[in-house]
Amino acid sequence: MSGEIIAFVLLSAASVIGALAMLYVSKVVHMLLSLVLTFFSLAGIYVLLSAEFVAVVQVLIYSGAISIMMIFGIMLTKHHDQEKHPQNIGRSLLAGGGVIVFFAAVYGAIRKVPFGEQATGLHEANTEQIGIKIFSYYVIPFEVVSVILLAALVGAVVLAKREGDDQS
Amino acid sequence: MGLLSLLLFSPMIGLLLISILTKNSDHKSIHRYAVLGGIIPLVISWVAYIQFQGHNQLAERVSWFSYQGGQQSFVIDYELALNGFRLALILLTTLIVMLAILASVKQITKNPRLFYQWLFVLELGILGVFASDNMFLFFFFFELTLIPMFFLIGKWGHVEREEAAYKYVIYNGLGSAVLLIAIVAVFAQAGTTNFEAVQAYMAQRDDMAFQVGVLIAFLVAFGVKLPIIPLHSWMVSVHVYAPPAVVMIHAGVLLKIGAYGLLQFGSGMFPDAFPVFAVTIAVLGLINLLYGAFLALIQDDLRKVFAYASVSHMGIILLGIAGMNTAGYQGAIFQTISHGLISALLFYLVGILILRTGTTNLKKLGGMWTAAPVLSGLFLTGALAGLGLPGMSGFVSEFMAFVGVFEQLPLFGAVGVIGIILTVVYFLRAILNMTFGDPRKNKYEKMADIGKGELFPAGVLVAFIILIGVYPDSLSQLLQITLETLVTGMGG
Amino acid sequence: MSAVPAQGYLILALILFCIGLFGALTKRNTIIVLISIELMLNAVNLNLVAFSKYGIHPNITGQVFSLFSITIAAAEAAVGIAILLALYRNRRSVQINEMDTLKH
Amino acid sequence: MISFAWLIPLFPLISFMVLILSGKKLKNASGYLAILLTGISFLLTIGVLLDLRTITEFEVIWPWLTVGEIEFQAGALINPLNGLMLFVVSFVSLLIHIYSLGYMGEDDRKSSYFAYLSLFTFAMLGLVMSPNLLQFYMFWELVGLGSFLLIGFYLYKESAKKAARKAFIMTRIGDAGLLIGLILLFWQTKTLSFLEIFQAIEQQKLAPGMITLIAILLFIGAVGKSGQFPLHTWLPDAMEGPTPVSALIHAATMVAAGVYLVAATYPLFLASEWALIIVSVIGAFTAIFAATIGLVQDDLKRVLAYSTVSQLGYMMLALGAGGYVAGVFHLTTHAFFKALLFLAAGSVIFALKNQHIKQIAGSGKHLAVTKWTFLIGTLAISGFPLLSGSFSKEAIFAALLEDGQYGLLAVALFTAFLTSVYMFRLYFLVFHGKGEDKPERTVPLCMNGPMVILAVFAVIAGFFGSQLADWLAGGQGSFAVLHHSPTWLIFLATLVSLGGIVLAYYIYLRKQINQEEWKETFSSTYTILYNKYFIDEFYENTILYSTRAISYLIFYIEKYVVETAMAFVSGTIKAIGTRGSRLQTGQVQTYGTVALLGLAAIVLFFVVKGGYM
Repeated sequence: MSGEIIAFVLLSAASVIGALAMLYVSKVVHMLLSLVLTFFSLAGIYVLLSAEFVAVVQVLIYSGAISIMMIFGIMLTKHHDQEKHPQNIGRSLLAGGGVIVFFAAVYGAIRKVPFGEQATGLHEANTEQIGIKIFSYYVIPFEVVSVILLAALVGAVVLAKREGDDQS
Repeated sequence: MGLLSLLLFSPMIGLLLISILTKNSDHKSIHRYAVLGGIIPLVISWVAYIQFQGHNQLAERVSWFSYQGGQQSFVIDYELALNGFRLALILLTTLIVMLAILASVKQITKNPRLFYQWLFVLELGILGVFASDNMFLFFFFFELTLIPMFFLIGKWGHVEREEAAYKYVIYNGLGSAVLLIAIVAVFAQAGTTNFEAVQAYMAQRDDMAFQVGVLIAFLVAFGVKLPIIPLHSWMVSVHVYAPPAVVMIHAGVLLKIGAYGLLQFGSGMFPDAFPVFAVTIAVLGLINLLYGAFLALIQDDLRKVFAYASVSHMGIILLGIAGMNTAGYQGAIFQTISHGLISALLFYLVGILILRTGTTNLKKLGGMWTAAPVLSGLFLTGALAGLGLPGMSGFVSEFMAFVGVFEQLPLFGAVGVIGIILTVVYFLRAILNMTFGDPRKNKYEKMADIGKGELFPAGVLVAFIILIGVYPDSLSQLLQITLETLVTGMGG
Repeated sequence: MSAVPAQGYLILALILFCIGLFGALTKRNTIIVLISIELMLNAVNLNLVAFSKYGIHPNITGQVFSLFSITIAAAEAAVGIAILLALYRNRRSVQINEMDTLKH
Repeated sequence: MISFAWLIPLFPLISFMVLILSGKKLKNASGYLAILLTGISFLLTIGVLLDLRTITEFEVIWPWLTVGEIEFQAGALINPLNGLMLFVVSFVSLLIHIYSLGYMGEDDRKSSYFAYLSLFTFAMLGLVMSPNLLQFYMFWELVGLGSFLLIGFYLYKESAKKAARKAFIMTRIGDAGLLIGLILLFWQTKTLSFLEIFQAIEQQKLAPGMITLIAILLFIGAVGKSGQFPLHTWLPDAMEGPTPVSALIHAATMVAAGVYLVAATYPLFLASEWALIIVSVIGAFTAIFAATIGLVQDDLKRVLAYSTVSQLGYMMLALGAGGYVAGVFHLTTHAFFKALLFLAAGSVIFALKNQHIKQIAGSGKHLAVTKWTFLIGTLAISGFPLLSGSFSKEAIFAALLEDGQYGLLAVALFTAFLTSVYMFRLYFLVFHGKGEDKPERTVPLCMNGPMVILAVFAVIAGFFGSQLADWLAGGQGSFAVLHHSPTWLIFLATLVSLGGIVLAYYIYLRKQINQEEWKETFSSTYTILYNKYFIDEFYENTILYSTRAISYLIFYIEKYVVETAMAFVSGTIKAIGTRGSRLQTGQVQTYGTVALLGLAAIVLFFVVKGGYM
């Protein structure tokens, strides 16, 4: 059993546990924190997949920015909120059933998918490779994404602004 | 864009013309534009008629999409084609819509702009139904007629208009659902929806059970439209509560989609299986004929009398179809056209009557002839045409339908002739009660007769009714080739 | 070198996606719903990255796209939170089952 | 000239169209226009008749309606029978147009009247020259339309409305039989042309049973049109129309169309023994049945109407007994004297404004021309020797004797006796008596003229019997034979006729036999006769009642069964709607769940089926 497998097992266990904890803890903040665990372990898995840059971005954006933002969201709203068990049990059962069917079907599919050889050169100068790809081949998508980010920024500001602020 | 597409989409011109006007523009100009918009399809349809006379065919085809599924390819194209029957129905449509617009000029005062917009959409739908050469387009346009009618009934009708509109939509919606299932079933089998291609496929596949099953579905779907008893109650309420101008189109053209569909889908696509239904259709036809006639006998509302008269007349179409021979089919087609003209005439007159008296209750009307001889005379003319007086179109169609049904099912024909007697009874009862009798009993003693301008549409309809009645070959020449294909497809 | 099969990563991604989906459909706090969606996006990213290494044509493009997707996710989270705040100001609640304006 | 025969009906048609389209603008000119155009038709007819002496048969046809390989045709067929009918129709019609000029002089719907009259003339002329049964049927119906319009001419009268409707419906019942018959015939012979049908019958292409069936069905049509029992009730009611109309339509022409139908399709009837028997029995029964009713009626026109019914029965009787010529002969003579009687009655009504014979009570004697012409008509119809009626009746008796129908012969003789009784009752009551009422108007020349002309024809028409037989034989062949009676039969017929006159004389003029006493003694018989055997009431209570009952039955089916089904359908749909709208919670998560379930279902389907189909 190589170290990679051990690492994979540990990291994936952590991420699944984090996700499941999100489902079953009762305090909203705890849910959020358990997901942060998931995000971190996913970053680790990215490293296993020779995607160091993505792993770092994952930590920065998910575990950092988004989680912080969510926490702000919770703080600004009802931060003492407790998630009781969902009252709409029927719907939960339905959703659960649907999810299980979906899971089973896709699982079956995954088992059948044939895979080729794994890439070898990805971890060498990973960031550089990504940079070259983005700034040569994917320039336009990159620019479009920047525009979207800008739009999202402006939109978020406008939406979050108090309505009375227009006058002042 | 070919002539057919031009014809098909010509109501859009009217629609655009009306839409350009603002909401506040005065009713007069709206009506004027609507009349203009109605003339355009009329003219184009006659151009198509002349073209058709030259070549005896008129078709258009644009590939739309196709895909592979298994070993079969599935094709749906934009296909328009005319044959004599369709052309006759298209001419009828453009004429009656035009006349309905003329009738609306006085009768529609509430938001005429929207009214005409819906009317043109309706015309587009009807033209599409009759011009399309495959089931897919047919269904598309078939559905397209549903929505405008709903609003035309629900918004501009009388008394229980909304109830009537909902009945209309529920029944026809269910009918369409059945139709769609059948169409999809055929499409999945044949991989095409083109009428001729499906016929060729079915002839070569020779799967009787499937064909019979699909035919039952078609019978139900078009039975709603025609309507076949007991699926008729929506139609009666539409006749009674829709505005007369709309009923002109409804009774004049829309009901004909049922007859057209039965012929085109039944005998046009399943010539081998269709004769299985001869007796069924004959029985249904008889029931329609007698049921409608008996009910028309005791109605107190003129519009109800005419509504049940329509039910009864549809029975003759069914009887003709049940004949499963040239004479029967031709009778059914003639009856389609003829009943279109006659019911348009009758409801046009009903519209005028409502303008004068505000009622169609036979108990309140009487002795009208003294005050309004021309209107009464026209009512009588319409009734006589309806009861199949020779020299008018109704007789020719009834005669041929009966000739057709007598070949194989003489007993049904003989019973059906009883219906003809009843037709006389109820038509005369209604019309004579209204027009004859003591003028002092007439509460509307001072009612104005039909005006000069109003005379024109009625005159046109009467002229066509008499033309077909006196010289039926004018219409039957147009139909011969169509009939040949319909009948020879059935193996003689 | 590695013995972890590609399927392992995909199944992990699938598990996370399903948990996210379930959370998004059943959780009552809007913020948690939002974050469940983030979890689903993360699962997708994992797929992308896994394919970038084990796909039929292993390629760096997978990683590039996961970057794009993370960016969009961030933007989405930001707008989501903004909407949430605006909503909270109006309704004093973040309970998703109280938000049924679609019905009316 | 004969090749233009098809033009004959067109002139009245033009007249009709001009008059109906011009409305009331033409006023008095309308009558003259109609007379002019009918006159042209009459002249053409004369021309055609002259040609017919050499050409016995002429047919011109055009395609009218193509049905696949079948072609229905329209056109004109002129043979001796048709030529004779053309003459009778156009001649009587012309005279009645002229007469109407006076009779309808003051009516402000005069142009409508003449329009209808022209329409009728057109239809009747078209009818008698039809080359095939289809065209025959069409004009047959159009004739009915003309009759309907004219009966209902006084449309403000409730009774006119009812009479018109009744006439149309009753004849339509007969027409239904005719229609069935002709369609059956069509499928048997693949043609409707008279000539081809006769050929087919000659070649014995039809099964005997089928021939009988078809003949009976055609006869039902004739029964309806000619007012034979049991469809006779419309004819007396039809007297609601203006009197000239009664003369033209309900005496001379249209009602004779039924007889003409039997005559025109005579080979068909000859081929079936049963059909002939039915025709003669119905004819005989109608003849005596109507005659008995005619005995007691008090309305001038109604008596004449029942007399018409009775005489038509005679004609049918003759045809049924193989007396082809006798039937047609009686049709012709009857057209003249019955038209004459009606016109004379019209003059009485015109002048006295009264048509109840007991109220008139002899006031008719102030109208000299009317009185004498009416007397001639009465004598003719009673079979007074040497007048037309005696010849044609005698031909009928002869035919019956020849055929060996002794029972029917007895009935016919007794009917002849009754005929002269009720006709002279009419004559004595109207023209002899106190006569207190002075005429309000004088009868103008345009009314007297036609009456005199008809009177002349009523006298002389009888002498042409054998010429008529030769004439008809030219076209039809073997069966056109005029039977001659043995002397004893002529003697008997004359005796019967005179006996009737004498009896009427003693009862109504000399009053030696008290009719009131008779009324007392046979009160129940009198009531039955006066009420026309309660046939109308019988129909009212059986057919009409049951029709209405069926209607209401269906009405309740409609109301409860169909409407319930309707309510069920719309209820189901509404229920689905309500249920469905509960899904519409407005909660995004629910929608998401439903979407997920859909996705799961599709994915599952794919997994299980391994793809589409």
